[in-house]
Amino acid sequence: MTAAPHEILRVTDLRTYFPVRSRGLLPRVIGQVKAVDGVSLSLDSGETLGLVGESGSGKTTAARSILRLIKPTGGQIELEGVQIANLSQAALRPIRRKAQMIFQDPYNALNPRHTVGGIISAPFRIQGVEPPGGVKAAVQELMERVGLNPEHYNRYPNEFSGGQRQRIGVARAIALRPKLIVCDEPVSALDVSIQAQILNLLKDLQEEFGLAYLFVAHDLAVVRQISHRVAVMYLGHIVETATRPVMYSAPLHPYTHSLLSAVPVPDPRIQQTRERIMLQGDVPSPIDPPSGCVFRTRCFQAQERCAVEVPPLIEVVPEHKVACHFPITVDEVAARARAGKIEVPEAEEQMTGSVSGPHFVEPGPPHA
Amino acid sequence: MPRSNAWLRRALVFGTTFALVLAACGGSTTPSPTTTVTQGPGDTPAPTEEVDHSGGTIYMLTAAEEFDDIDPQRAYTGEDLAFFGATIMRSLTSFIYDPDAGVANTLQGDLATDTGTASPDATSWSFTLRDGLTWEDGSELTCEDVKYGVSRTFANDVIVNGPTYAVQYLDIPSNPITDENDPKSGFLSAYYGPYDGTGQADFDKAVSCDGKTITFKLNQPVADFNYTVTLGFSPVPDPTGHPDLEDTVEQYTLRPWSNGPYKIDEYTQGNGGHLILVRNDAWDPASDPIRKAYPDVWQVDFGIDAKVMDQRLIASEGDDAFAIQYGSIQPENLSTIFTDPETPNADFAGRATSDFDPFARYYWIDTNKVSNEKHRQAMAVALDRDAIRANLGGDYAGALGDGVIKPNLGDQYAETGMWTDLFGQAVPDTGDPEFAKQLIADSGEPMPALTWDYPQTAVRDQEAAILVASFGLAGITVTPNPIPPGQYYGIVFDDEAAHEFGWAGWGPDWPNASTVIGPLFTDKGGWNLSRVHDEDFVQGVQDALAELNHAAQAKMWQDLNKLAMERVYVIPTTFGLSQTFGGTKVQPLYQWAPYGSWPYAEMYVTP
Amino acid sequence: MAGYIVRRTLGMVVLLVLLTLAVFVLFSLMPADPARLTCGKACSPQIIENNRHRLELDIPPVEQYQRFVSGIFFGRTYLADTKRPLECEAPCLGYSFLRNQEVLDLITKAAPVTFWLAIGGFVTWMTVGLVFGIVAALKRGRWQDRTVMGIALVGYSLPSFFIGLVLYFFVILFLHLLPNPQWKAGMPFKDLGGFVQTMLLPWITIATLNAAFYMRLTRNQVLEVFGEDYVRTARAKGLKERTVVVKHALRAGLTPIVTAAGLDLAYLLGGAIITENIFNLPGLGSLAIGSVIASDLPLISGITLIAATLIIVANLVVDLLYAVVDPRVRVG
Amino acid sequence: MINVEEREGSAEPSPERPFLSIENLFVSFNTEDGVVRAIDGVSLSLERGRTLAVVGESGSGKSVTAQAIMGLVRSMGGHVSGEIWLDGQELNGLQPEEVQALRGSEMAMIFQDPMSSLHPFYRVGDQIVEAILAHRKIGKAAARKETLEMLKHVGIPAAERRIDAYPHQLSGGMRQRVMIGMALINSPQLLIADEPTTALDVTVQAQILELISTLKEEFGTTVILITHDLGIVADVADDVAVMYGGRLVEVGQTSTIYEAPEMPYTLGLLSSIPRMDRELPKRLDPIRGNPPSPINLPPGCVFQPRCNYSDRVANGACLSVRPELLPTAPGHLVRCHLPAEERQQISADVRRILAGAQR
Repeated sequence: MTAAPHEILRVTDLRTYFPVRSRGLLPRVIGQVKAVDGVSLSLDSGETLGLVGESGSGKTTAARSILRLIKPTGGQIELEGVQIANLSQAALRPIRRKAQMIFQDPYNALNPRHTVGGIISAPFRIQGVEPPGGVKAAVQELMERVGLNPEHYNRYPNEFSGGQRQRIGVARAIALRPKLIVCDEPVSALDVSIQAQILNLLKDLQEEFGLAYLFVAHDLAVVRQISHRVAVMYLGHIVETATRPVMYSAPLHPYTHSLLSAVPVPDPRIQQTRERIMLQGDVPSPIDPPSGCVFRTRCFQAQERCAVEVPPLIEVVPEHKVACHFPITVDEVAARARAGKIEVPEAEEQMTGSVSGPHFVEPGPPHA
Repeated sequence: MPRSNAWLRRALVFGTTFALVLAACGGSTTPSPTTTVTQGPGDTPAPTEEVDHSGGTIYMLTAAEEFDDIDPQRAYTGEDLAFFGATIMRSLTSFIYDPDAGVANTLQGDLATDTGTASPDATSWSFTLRDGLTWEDGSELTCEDVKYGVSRTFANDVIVNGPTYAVQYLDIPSNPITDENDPKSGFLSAYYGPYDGTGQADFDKAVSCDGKTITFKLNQPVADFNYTVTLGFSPVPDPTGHPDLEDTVEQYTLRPWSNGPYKIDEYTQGNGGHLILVRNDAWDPASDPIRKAYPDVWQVDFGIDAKVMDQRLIASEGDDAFAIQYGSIQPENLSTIFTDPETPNADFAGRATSDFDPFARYYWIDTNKVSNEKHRQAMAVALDRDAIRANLGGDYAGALGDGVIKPNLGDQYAETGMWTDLFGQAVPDTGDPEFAKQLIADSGEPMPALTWDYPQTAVRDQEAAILVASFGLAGITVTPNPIPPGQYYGIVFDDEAAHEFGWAGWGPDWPNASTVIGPLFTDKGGWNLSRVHDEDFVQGVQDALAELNHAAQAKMWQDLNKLAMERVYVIPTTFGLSQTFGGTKVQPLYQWAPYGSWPYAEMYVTP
Repeated sequence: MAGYIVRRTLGMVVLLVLLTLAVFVLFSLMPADPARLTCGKACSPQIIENNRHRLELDIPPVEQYQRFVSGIFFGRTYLADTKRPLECEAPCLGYSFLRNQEVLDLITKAAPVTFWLAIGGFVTWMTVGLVFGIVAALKRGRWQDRTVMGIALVGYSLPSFFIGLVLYFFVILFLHLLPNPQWKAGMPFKDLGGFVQTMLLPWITIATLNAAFYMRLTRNQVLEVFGEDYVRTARAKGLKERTVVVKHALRAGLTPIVTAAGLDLAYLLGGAIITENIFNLPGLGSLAIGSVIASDLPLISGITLIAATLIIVANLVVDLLYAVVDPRVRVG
Repeated sequence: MINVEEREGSAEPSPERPFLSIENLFVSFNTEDGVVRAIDGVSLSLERGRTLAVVGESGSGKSVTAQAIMGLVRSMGGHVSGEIWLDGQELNGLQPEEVQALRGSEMAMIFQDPMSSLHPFYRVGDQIVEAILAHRKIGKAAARKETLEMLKHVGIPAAERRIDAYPHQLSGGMRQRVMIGMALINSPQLLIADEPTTALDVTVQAQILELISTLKEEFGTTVILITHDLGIVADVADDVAVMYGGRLVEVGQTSTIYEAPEMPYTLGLLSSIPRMDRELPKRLDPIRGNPPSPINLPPGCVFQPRCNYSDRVANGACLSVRPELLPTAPGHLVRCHLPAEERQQISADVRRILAGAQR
């Protein structure tokens, strides 16, 4: 039933900024957090794009903006040929059946007062869809499909384990046969044995329904397992994008190198001998990002030019784009590592407290 | 709180809480066996039985937060007049202390040696002051002080809210300035009062002192002017004669100078506040045959929670044994205190009273909006008055009224026959819808749509439902219009805002129907909610006012009352009854008819 | 920090202006005419007009408001066109013609009563609420906990007028343990014994309801904070249990309670109407209710201004206090 | 070298106890839903200077084991029985004050979330100073000086300034460094790190793991690392203890556990994880089903309901008979009813498939 691949999603120059307000009776906007700053990507049916990055990279904001759960500041979002970036919420409603979301936390994402049947059938009710054979039969079919016992139709979420709850979330997401599912860290809260079950389930569903996944995660191994293409984000920007094999075997951006080398490998013989690039410090505050290339403060390749010039995302080889003034190959990195020449600038220390000081960042609640 | 406002509020409260029984009329409460000192011509105990009751403190508990006004020219509330009249504020004439209403409503000389002398046409009255009258600093109370007191009524830019009979009756031209933009146009008379001084010559002509004799020249015959002088004619120290006793004008009401047996020691308004009266040593008992002045101290405690107050008096422990209630018993406690509306329980014998309050309750009908007399008659006939009274509390609330003159006005009251033959046939207490329909048919025009204004309370919401239902049986449609109680009179006196008819209550200023019929059905007196402008009626009122023969005048008031009912200017509902009580060690406890108050001037504490 | 306080203070002033303005607007929208209300039995259109002029209701509301505000700073004169003008010196909150006194005098007289009532009640309920709440939390699930929570539930479900009346009837009228409450000027400095006798039951009344709330709040807060990771860290450091409980757990756990308490105290300072009424205390609450019933605009405006100022200042103090206690919300 | 004694046979105390020895440890909690048997008979010992990784999924009892050693379980309302010997001293029978004196000095712990584990109201320096003064009688100034040294030591730049910072003013990595510094300030013999990097980004995780390794060498500290991440285990551990359902199911040297695991659960874990060092399998081969509820543990082998091989054991012993933790090779203990040869055969098959990827 899988049709020939065609483009489902095209995002161009997506920007989502949050105002930073002063506290007090009459808060003033005193700055902006550029959580997502000029992200472009596309996604075909049946394809998974892995969006990886550390905390503060803007990957979750990007995902939510694409689904219009957050109003983007600028850019275009084209879902199956329809521009949705500026649609009203009312106009969005019919579009929503085409794109669904699976959330990270299977404990908080489900309303504890509703039965599983009620949760999974919600999309039918909201969209006013009457599935052939009735809602209950459709829901039970969905439950069976995601590996839940259909007889548990009337149970409540707290009677299920974390893995089962995530299956409920998956069933709800696929109920209306969407074209696109945005998965926001769907397995990071789960135990490893359960993680694998859900990853397999997602893969099976993709094959069966030709779903496109935008798969947001910080775990590079998990992303590798499910993605066809991968995009790496850092401080609101995509710094590198490539097909999976290329990304994991021949990355070009220093940050991607660092990320890959930081992931410990579950094999003591390899892990205890491999060369690693040790980045200094943490991701800088998005309120006050570095000038030029946002990664330069932690980059072993950084030169003066990086501080003044923002590197554009350039397609260096087909399907491999990188935003770096000084991209570097795996072999070069290895050679430099052996020679002990990977030096990273000492991150100029900055107190990160300004985020939670007198300011708060929308859409979070103000500090108590 | 302004006196008038509290007066209104009290009127509203009475309306909800109390009922009356016709049989209770005339002060039937059995006096306690310990009541040995009740004075008055009609009473039996011999003076030889009298023992010395002097000493102690009488406490007065009230939910009110202050007295409405103590200024002699501003005081207007009955209870306040009674209390201060008995303690610090004497007037030219006053009433006799006696449990019997007929006796008590009789006038006697107070500051004056007698009840005054009228010219044959009743347009001039003179009073002669007694010897030995003093102010609290020991200085002599003179005729000029009485004249000065009266003059303050004319300063109505600062001395406000009091009775204005002086302005109404004294022979002084009206204010020549009618331009609304001139601030002087606010004065009621060509005389602007002692502070401004304009028109002083006119006033001196109208009020003159000759030694101890003061003479008032009136602009019309007023046969009961000697009653009038109980209201707002009390003396205030004339600044020229009493440089130490300052007239503080606005604030005088907080600390007026005394000429009675007590003086103000402390007065703090509000919740938890007190008024404390102590003996006025300058007062000479020989100059005052009326006030017994037994207790050493009077203490009024303001802002006592009504429920707490009842319980304190029921317990009557400690100082509360010497306490009296200024207000009325909460409905839920009536059955604890009374066997029936006439008889207190054994435990409360001699210290609880159930008697007429001063008020008659009625529904005013705007005679402009409902101009057809037959329509108004139909409304009166349709009303289920029995259900209304039951809703108010039945026997404790009062008896069905048949006019605006209440039986406790003594000889001025006569049955009007409103419910027996006035409309040609008897009207049952529960109303007669068929008769009402016939009256509407006789009227020759359809009944206008009616809206009933009322100050909203839970009880009156019920009353509205009864009204709507009983009118409905007669085919009359009524829309109830509840109004927040504090704003009620502000709205219904507005010709635009008021509807066809509404709730009201009225009590006389002094025990003469001149203060009932006049204010209610003519524009003089300002309570003409029925908007009556019938010339024959106005003439009838004028004639009655001029009649010096008391019995003849009473008959004229009776007839006017009957005429008003025949024309249905108002629908009388109930003659209110009120229940109140005191502690075990204060006597005598009865309701004194002139103001429906305790007989303060002869009260004392028992050991 | 200074800038923050300045900004907050400015905001406060704006709020107060809006609030008093709202009182004026609401008052002018009232269907009843105060001039008519104060006219009484002997009423004529002329007298109403005269009253209106006297009460300064014949000038536009905007100008009435202007006079009110300028009176606060420069004082004002009433009855200026009569021969007996009334001077009200700055700060003048107005003159109540119904009580024939300056509003500021009335408030100054009532404020100490409410102050002592609120402070005493506050101390009582905070002591009881915190102590019992902490005990309940420390003895979670045991009889102490169940007892405290039972008491809290009962206290919480009783309306304050009921508590007040029951205390009055039982303690004063039946057991005669205390005399009838009687506030005297100069308390508590003049007559400490009488002061305590008068205030004891009102304090208990106010404390009962709030203590019940604070018991539950404290218990929940303390329990919650005992589950916090940093309390576990404190234990793992080898600190004494006492230090863990007091320095680490309670300080963090009780901080939010400060917020609630500060505001509750401010509301109380604005007047505890029911308690003041039952126990016959001449405080701001009964003054306020009296002024509303009598449509006494100057008094209503004055009390609104004072009560609102108290609450807003308390809010500011609480916020600043919070910043002192919790560095996460610190400014600057 | 790890030395695990079976609980039934552990009664005789050897004259020379290992540095850390846990014997017959049981921990249970009373909850509204019933008794949670968080640890169901754990016995193990650890030699000085080694790093032991305790691996398991949520609810396996790995964190509770750590808290039991630290003596923190009672304050959480749990019941502890068994013996915990640390450097020749039995801890479980001590008075609360005695354990408290050891916490933070002899043994220390760092936690998963450095933000919530530091007190938000106090400066980080003061929190460390407090840890010093809790155990040593030195002046405040000296303690502060020592704190500053430690902050520098754990790699906090501009430590002179940071010492007066509040936790919220530091980044996540920085906070975890502070936690580590606080834990090491009194030179503890034993450091327990409970998921120390789970809340951190991967690049920061690498820094922290590196720091722990370096400091361990330097201070000669014995480390217990609790984690669910087999990559981290491979990175830092000498020995591995795999926990499941409140019990140890396999114990051995790190190389043994990765290269010759025998317990089907360990095998299942290894095949469940996506990994970057192997060719990409089309599908992962996860353990089926869900972890058992600690309130209602299966009577026999706790892993039986999810085990693919339990039907190979005769008489359904897995369902009814609780298997013991028995040595299969020197220093390698396995809790499984399967015969050793069969286990090794299964292990070899699974590992071949894993290595060969494509399935």
